Amino acid sequence: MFGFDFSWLGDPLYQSWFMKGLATTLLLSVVAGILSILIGIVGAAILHFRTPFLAPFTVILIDLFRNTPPLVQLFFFYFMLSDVGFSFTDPLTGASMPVFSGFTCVVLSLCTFNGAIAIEIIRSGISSVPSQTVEGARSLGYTRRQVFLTMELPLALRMTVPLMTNNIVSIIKTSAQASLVAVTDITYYATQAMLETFLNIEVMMVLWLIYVAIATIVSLGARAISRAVRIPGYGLVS
Amino acid sequence: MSRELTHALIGFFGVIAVLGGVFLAAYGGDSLDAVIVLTNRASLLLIGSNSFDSVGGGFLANIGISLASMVVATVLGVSLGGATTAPNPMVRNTAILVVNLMRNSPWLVVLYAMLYLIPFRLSIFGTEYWVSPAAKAVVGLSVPVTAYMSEVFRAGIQSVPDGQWESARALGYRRGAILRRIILPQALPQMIPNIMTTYAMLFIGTSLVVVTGTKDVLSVAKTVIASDGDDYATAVYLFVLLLFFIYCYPIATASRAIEQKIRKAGLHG
Amino acid sequence: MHKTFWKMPLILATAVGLAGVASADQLDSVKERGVLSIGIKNDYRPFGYLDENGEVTGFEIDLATYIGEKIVGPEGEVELVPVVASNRIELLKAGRIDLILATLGVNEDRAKVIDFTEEFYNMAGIVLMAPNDTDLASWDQVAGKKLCGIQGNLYNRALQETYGAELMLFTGTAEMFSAYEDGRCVAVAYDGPMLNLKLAEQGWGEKNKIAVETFDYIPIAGGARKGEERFLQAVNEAIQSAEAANLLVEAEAKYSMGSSAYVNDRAEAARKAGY
Amino acid sequence: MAEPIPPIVQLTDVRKAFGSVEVLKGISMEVDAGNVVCIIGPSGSGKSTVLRCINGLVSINSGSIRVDTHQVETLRTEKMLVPLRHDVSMVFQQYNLFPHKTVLENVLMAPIQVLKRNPDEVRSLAESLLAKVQLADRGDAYPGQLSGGQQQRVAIVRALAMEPKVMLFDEVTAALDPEMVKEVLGVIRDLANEGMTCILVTHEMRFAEEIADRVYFTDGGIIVEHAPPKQLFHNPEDPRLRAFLDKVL
Repeated sequence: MFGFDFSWLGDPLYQSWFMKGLATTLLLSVVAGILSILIGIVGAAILHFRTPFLAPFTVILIDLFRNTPPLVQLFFFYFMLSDVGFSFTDPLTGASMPVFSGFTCVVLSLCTFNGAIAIEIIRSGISSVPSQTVEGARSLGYTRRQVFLTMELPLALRMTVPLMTNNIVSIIKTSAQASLVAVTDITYYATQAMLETFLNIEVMMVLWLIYVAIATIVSLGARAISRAVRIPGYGLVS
Repeated sequence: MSRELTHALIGFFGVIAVLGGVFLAAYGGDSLDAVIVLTNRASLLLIGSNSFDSVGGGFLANIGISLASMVVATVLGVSLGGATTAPNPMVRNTAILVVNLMRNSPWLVVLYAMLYLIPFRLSIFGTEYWVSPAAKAVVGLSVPVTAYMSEVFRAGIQSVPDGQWESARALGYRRGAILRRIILPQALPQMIPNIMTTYAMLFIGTSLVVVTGTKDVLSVAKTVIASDGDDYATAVYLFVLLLFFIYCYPIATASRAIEQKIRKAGLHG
Repeated sequence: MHKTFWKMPLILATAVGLAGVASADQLDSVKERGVLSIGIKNDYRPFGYLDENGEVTGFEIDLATYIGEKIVGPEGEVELVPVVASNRIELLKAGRIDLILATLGVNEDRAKVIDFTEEFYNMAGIVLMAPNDTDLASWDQVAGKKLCGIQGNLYNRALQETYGAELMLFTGTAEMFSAYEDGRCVAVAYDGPMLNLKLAEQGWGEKNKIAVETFDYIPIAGGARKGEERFLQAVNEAIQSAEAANLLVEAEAKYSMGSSAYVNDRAEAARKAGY
Repeated sequence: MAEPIPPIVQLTDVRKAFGSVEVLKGISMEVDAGNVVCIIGPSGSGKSTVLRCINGLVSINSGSIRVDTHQVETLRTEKMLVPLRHDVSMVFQQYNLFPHKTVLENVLMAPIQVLKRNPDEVRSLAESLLAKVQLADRGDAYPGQLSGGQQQRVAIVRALAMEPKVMLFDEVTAALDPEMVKEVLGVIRDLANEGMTCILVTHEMRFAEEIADRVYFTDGGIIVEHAPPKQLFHNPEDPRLRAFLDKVL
């Protein structure tokens, strides 16, 4: 068809490469996705309570990580952190090793960029909780902390499901940069397959389809979650 | 000075201070040497050539590629966004499907794919064209950004009340004229912050064109590191982070300020 | 508005339909344009790298300039396009470059998709660079060990499948050396000339050594698109003429590569053949 | 005896469904030139849909609508609808002025851009119409700077500038504060007295009684009863109409 050659898809070697790579990509996305939500919650709480010292520092970190490319952040973490002291000495061999593996660095770069975005998403959710709700709870004797944990945060999390989904999909897509620091995700193996088969277009098309499929499944799943947790009469933050 | 501006300045100088702190922590007593290396390579990183009298790439290439992609994505995004609100269900559903496909594509893979999908030499109507890696990067970046822009336009169009459509139709205007004369003039100011945010995101994405073989800032950075030695890699990457931050931060901050202004005007008007 | 949208794919389809890689004889079209595009390395000492002024220089760069002048003449232009191992063949096939002069090793798989020019250098294939106190002494010991390398290198598959090494492959040498220095891998498995030159750098030679020598020497040649007989012949003549003029012998000295019998012998042979 | 003049608007057994919901279940109605007709009824009874069908904003499923010489159900494209829009103008509950244009521009736009009329002529027409509704001095203001009543008067002027044969009013006072209702109704009264054919959907029963030549009562997508206002308001026959009037009067 159109002169394309997809026979390599039948080769068990390439099949096993793609499966191994897919597993890594999914693991990367799940770990970074969960962490980014946790970062979002903690960061939003710090900003919400205007925690001294931590709050301005969080603001600066958000500004830094949101406005620089995750790829450069990744290179920085991967190549530089050991230079500024993040390394340990292997007790067996006596060799100096970086604290963070390539996998960890990729997760780190996804967490900084998309975590910063997650903080802003949860914050926007909190700010769209009606002030009457908060006033009502306060007048019933709830402390600020209780109001945050029992009212504002749960409401914010539910209202921001669509935005959070976009952020998770963005993590899945951005995780492809793992291949550039020799982390064996699906893009890495695809590149290897491309170099062996010389069938660049075909391999890239398959790779593209796989990512679109994962992202679409996640989007559809999130839409179901969003419907399930939706509070009648409450809008969504977009 | 307004509170917003104060906050923006704290963020701006705070980040620069953080980057500077990392720089000093990494180099300690050798900081001056690293600064000298950076100074020598600054023109290469900024404009891709050794002196400031010619331009060959570097950070300027990222700016150029981002602007060109933005133009392409805006033109295509308007058409596609219009199509997602079209009355004809077949046109509408096709457009929505296309937008979702484009949105869910990873930028890096799209860039790789464009590298191989687009031939390097095209002959169109008998004239031969060289398709430079930069042109491919523009096409590749335009794919996801077109989807984002079409969403921005769709949201903007939908932010105008239905009554505007109805009264314009009652006055005898047709769909195209209503969009052009009535809807877009009202929707555009609403879209500006989203357009700016999308542009900032696109600009951050230009870091990925390193895989296309363009002389962008990251490719130059890698070459500089290969030539000057690994010792100065931290300095070079910090410099690149700084460049991206200085360019993107004002855009992001301004877009948020405009958004707040529009929201306030909406509450009072 | 949706009407314009429908026109777009149509226009694109028309453009793509009318497009195609030009099929005229390559030598004629290169001469006609007056531009010869050569894919070179710019991060690979001593074959092609940036000097202090940021100009690309090196063993293969000298050869590229010579060949270019032979083919497009002194008025013509030689466009040097930086390539890496993982994209050079694709760039050639797609017509972005006319010739590869980028440490291209000759092998059968590649010969299926491109034509090799005359071989002009004999490179120590893969060698292993490791810290001075390494236990690694032979290729049989690399099984299960993490080795840093470059995507698209000829020996990657052999290292993985024959010797069972665990490879971490990067797109550029800068990243490869960084990762090694940071301790992400126990050794670097890469082309001999480059690693030897790296050891000559300050700070590297004291701590590291070539732990395992190559199991294979590999001839280096240029690469051209398949089936362009006349172009290939012109390039081959230019290479031999360069050899006869001692260009490569001098380049070896100039870029501190030592003096190899291979290059000297080829220069002799070229002169005998009347170039 | 003179040949009777045919009604200027004539609806025959008009049916319309939105998806599976049938909103109009066979509406027939006649309006003579120069007459004022009011449509009353509970909300959701399809009153506004009738108006939207008359000027082609909503296409109908079956039946026929004739306005003057236009057979509305045959006009399938926006382009074919333009001559109809020239003859039938509409004023909306929410005014729907274009917020990014001044009052004068709102009035001038459509006659110049859609009807391709001479700008100078339109301008003098617009100015005299604005003067008639006591807004001559607000031509350069933006809609956002006007009160609701003023905006609605501008909307009426905008509709009149198309020089229509029929005017449709869709609950034009429903969004107004009580003190502004009067100024808008006054404008409509003047129009009716000048002989403009008007069809109003309204909740202002007293106004309907005073101004209408005939009143239609709709409920559940059909016309339950229609009669001259005195008879309809004071001698209602159908129990549904009686219940409705008990509630609103």
